[in-house]
Amino acid sequence: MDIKHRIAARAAQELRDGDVVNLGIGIPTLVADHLPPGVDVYLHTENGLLGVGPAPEEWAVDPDLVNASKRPVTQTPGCSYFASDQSFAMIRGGHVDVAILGALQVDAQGRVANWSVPGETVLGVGGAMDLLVGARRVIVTMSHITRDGQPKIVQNCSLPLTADRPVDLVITDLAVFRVMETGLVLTELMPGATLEQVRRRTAAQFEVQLA
Amino acid sequence: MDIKHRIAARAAQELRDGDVVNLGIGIPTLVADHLPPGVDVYLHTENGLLGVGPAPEEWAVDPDLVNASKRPVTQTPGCSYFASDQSFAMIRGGHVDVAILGALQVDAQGRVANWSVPGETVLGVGGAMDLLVGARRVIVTMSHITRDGQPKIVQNCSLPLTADRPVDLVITDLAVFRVMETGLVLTELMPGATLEQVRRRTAAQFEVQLA
Amino acid sequence: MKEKVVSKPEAIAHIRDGMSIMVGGFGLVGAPLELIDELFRQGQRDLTVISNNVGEPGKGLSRLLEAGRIRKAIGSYFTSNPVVGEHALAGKLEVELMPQGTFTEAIRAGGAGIGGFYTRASAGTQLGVGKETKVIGGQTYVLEYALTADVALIRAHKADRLGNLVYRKTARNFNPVMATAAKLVIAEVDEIVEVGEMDPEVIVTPHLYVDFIVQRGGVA
Amino acid sequence: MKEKVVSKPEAIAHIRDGMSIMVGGFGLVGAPLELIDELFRQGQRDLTVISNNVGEPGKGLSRLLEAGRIRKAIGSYFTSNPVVGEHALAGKLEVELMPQGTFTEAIRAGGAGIGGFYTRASAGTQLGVGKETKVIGGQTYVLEYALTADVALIRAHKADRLGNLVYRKTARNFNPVMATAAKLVIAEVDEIVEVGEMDPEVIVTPHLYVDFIVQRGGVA
Repeated sequence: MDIKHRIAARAAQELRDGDVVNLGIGIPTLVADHLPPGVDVYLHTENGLLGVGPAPEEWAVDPDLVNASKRPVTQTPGCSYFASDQSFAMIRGGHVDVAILGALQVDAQGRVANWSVPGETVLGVGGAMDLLVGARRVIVTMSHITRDGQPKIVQNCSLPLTADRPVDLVITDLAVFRVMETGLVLTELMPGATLEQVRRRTAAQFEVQLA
Repeated sequence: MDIKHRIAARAAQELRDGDVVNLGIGIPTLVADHLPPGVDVYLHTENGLLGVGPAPEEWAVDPDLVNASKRPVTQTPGCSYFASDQSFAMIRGGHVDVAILGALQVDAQGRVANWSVPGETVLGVGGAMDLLVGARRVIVTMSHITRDGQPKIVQNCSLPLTADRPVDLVITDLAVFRVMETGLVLTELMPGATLEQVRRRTAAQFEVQLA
Repeated sequence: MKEKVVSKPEAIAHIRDGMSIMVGGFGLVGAPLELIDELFRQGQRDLTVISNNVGEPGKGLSRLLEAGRIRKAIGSYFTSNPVVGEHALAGKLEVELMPQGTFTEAIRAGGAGIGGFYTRASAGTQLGVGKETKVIGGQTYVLEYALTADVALIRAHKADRLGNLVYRKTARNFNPVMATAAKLVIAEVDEIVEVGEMDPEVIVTPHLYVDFIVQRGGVA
Repeated sequence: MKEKVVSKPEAIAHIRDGMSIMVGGFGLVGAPLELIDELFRQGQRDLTVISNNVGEPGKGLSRLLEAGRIRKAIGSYFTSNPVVGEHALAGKLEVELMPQGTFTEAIRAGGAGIGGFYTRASAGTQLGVGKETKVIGGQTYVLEYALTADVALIRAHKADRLGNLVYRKTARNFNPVMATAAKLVIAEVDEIVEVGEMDPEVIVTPHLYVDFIVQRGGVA
């Protein structure tokens, strides 16, 4: 299993039977492949579908049926379609149990930056801010460091924050952090990772409470 | 034609083909019987139906199909059902062309009191305030005086106002007033009524601009 | 799959003394009358009821009111039930009266994570007195806050076993919006169908809003 | 009965230079591409476009942008069209970026007579800077105002001749809410049916919101 799938599999363990889950772009989309047996979850996509199914075979693609990444998806039995205003009413109103999303940076308080890189011509926030304030539980899945080796878990984000609300859990290729009142708490090392490695590649203070 | 029907018939002349119209309790409900030929209007009821049809025969009553007075009605072709929040979004958002409603009092500025009589055990406002602020055009139909002979068109309402927005037209058994920037303007006498009569039974200042 | 179909007594047993309860229906039309009867039977008291009307004398929620088990009523039109006015005048019932559009919009806000909103309704009237106002585009708006409840009792026409709901004609009224704004939502329905039998384009209340489903006419 | 079914050129001729236009669609899915093509052909300029995205390079609304005919874009996610970023950095385009939930809620408010509303989204972030805030229930909310437009161009699946609309799958997205918030609403549809052929329980956009209906693939 490659590292992205390992992160996704760890995130999948957090889900409970019956959860309504919104999956962001990237690693989060892999979570659906790793659900534990007996756990049925309902995937919500903010463009207006509760009950997202897996990507279709090419011959079965319906141009009117996409997820929030604009990729073709399918519908599952018991699904429903709705308009964007209703979809975000669900999100902001606390009706989505878990949002799993990627991040560019996470700070020592567990707050996320994932929507803007100043100076780039990329202009967009999409549903990120709404999901961060509205989902009952937010899980971040990401690589522990950037492609050029910089820590992504930092004392203070240099990139603009997505919300003032901290997330609940951060899962990387090296470690799992729970976010408590006091800030980040390292609770698990991913298979093969060492505490020393995590310390070296993390630029934020954190407590250690390994089981 | 009795006087209530005459008032309703006069109000019906104000309607244009294609208008969406909300009819209040009492005289307004009679307006639908007096539409000029070639004028199709769509009746909106705030409990969630656009396209209200006439009352059914007793054998055809559907307990799930009522108007805002909780009386059985029918549906017309092209009608649609919706929830209360959507219904009032239509009303407040200016999507109802005309509201026709009764009033307990109208003041010299054309503002209406029609929801509360202090001291009575009747407690209710319903959709009156929303209709008054939201309908594009508001027409009041009412008897010119109360049952015990008191003027209902008064300089200042003694009863609580329903909205700070003046209505557009007031139709009584004696007269038609348009509401202008300056206040009430008497523009028509109902058949058989005299200016003298109207003056005697009106306790508010008004201009006279009879055609 | 979680089992959401339960008996009336099981569903209503989640209601405890002192709770706030939203109850759907425009008068008795679209009101969850069997759930209300069960609530009457179980005896919970000191309730705050959020409902457009409070039944009619001797019917629906009015039975709870007449038995002195409702502490406060929030709604828009109690005219059709004089018992409300009598109890309010006698100081036995706290009443909060709102324009009907504000009432339903406040519930929507409660379900949609909107903390408050500005409406023209009630500006410059008795019902607007003491409320914060704001001039927007030259017109005075009144600030209203979101309304939520511990439990919502709603009435729908059909449910599937996941909890997706559709309604029937004007019995829809406040039910879909109340389904969004309570911690626990119990739906009384005419018919329960299997998952996948409802057209996903026409579902009015998606299943994430519904906790329990009770079949009308089922065993009490 | 008023005739609402018109040709594309007739419908789009109502748009004039300098107008604000809401355009439905999540990317190109559910976007009224034929109406946009006609708008491109007719040449209106100096437009304010309210749209979640602004097409994709060379496609949909981006063609108008590339031709320098859009003055301002209001939306939530322009990431998928780098042309927006380039024009914005070059000072050729004014951009207003909103959280997607705030964007769609502001449009709903515009259509529903709500002057403004409080949302948690963007509180404490760059997008919330300079906005009025209010603490409600211990949490900071940002005040957002209603969004309306001169014209809305929307895409639906089916219309009846009165203008009742239904949509198809995730092509629904922003179309129903935009249909409520513009002075003039033009719907591009796959199919037009007679009045009475649509089930009144499943109509998503009632006809009072729709001014003109254009049949897709019809004569340009």
